[in-house]
Amino acid sequence: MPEQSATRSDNFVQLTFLSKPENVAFARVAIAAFAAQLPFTLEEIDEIKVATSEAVSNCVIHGYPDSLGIVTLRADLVDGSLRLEVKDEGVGIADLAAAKEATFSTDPERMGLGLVFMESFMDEMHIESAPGRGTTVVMTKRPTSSAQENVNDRQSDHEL
Amino acid sequence: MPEQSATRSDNFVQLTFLSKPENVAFARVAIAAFAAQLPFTLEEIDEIKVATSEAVSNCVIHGYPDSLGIVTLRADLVDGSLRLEVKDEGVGIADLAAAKEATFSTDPERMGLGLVFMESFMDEMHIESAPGRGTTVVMTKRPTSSAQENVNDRQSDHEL
Amino acid sequence: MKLQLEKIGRTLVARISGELDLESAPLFREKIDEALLEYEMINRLVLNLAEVDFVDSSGLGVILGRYKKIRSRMGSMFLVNVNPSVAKVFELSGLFKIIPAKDSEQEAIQSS
Amino acid sequence: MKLQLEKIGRTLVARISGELDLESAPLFREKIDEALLEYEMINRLVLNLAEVDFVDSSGLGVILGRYKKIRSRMGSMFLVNVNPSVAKVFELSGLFKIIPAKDSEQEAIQSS
Ligand SMILES: Nc1ncnc2c1ncn2[C@@H]1O[C@H](COP(=O)(O)OP(=O)(O)O)[C@@H](O)[C@H]1O
Ligand SMILES: Nc1ncnc2c1ncn2[C@@H]1O[C@H](COP(=O)(O)OP(=O)(O)O)[C@@H](O)[C@H]1O
Repeated sequence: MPEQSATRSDNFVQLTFLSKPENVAFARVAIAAFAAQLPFTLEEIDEIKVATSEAVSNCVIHGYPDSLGIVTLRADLVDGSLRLEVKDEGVGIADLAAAKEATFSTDPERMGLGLVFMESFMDEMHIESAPGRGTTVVMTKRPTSSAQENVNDRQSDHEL
Repeated sequence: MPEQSATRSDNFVQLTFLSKPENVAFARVAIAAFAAQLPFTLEEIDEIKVATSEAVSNCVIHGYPDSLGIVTLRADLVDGSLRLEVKDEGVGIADLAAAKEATFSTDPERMGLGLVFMESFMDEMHIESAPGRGTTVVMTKRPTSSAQENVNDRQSDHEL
Repeated sequence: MKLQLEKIGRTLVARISGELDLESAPLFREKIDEALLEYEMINRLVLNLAEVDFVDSSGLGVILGRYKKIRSRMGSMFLVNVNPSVAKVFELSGLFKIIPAKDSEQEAIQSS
Repeated sequence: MKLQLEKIGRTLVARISGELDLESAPLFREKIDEALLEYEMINRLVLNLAEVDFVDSSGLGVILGRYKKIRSRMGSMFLVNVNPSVAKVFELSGLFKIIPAKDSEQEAIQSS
């Protein structure tokens, strides 16, 4: 069993993939499978899937608007929380404050809700961007339920 | 990004993770989600999951018997086939010929069927290893059914 | 994503299954818009989401886009069978306030 | 992996759900062995795999290990409700030849 010192990662996975729309589903399913190592409820797993989907979709549409690029997604289990870092090396965001506003989108066909969903569905969300160099989103989420209630995947109903 | 001329990759994902038993499920679920981009049947997806599980389990148990190490899993879509490369930088295999024999295992508690399953469930399987430097398994699988029969995820039943 | 379309009088019922995201949204848009173009008299759009297990903001975006389209011809739109795992994004986005949810296709077809 | 154990006379029925792989195999082994140790008179082990959707060679390994254990006390073992998605690994491994599959727990409990 892992020891938990200050903020040591007990486990991590990193996904590196092309910025293609068809990889968005792959990314959220993979992260959901990894997140299942913590005692998240099914509803929380759904929220993590939406947040992952939004962050990766943004890299695909906004980060690399005219070309294919590499998206990097790292997930860590840190002190019982899930930490997600989603990174592209694309065009970046010129005006971060504007980007964060609900319903703001540089694409008239889009709703401008991606960052709002990431903030609502995760406990913490930070976004950093350098125009011309890329964007990184870091999100964390902690299971609300106590570990005890949800370890049934690990525990047996020993009913003798 | 490795170029692959003749056999060009249309899409790829790479997973990098710690050699922990709990990451085996993550790896097979992620690869299954990626493989779903090709017209594999559900049965073929199950076979891919077993092959992935065996290859990753081997890195965890045999590649890094006494310590944690990094497992790298790369999946490519190449000319309509799935190509999987599973790599560890662990202890390696001294006698490859022996390792490949069915029911051979260096662990008396194990069945020695991992490599057999990889060979049976995938179309091709190659293993390379250097003692002290690590092991790489490359497997490929092509959907047997014609693309037409299985694209229902992409196509609509336009029934007007 | 899988899409089944049925025309019932002046209503277009779209039964969707699977996931509505960045990848599948364009196909959804295309198929609905094709049908709306083909049948100019359609003035009610009913989306049956019973079999939809994932929607993100890209999915909401195409739904809102279809709403604007049907409104531009003075039509109406309804959502049916939104299951709990996707209801949250509809609520948070405010889409439920714009596009009413009904309990069944029948009910949606009969409302005005 | 989730495991429910029930003792019926001298039979131990194990109802397993989820995935049997490298991660879950040790827990499965531990729980079965604990029960076998506690109840020395148990001489029949029935694994109900109805809810198991994934098994690989690590999973087969612990199953075979339990078979050897129950054989060492002259007992027998049966598999019940092996669903199609996992049947293939049982066939390929030859385990079906060693551990008979039955159609129901009842049938397994009554066979010798
Ligand atoms: N990875 C990114 N790279 C470049 N720009 C981004 C990125 N993510 C977000 N943005 C910018 O922030 C805006 C708001 O993002 P978001 O809230 O997700 O809404 P939407 O994706 O609907 O536009 C986007 O329209 C875009 O201009
Ligand atoms: N990644 C690896 N690193 C080191 N040794 C390996 C690796 N993969 C396989 N082997 C060796 O090959 C043998 C046979 O592997 P396999 O057929 O998967 O059976 P099992 O895992 O049951 O032992 C193993 O027992 C081990 O000695």
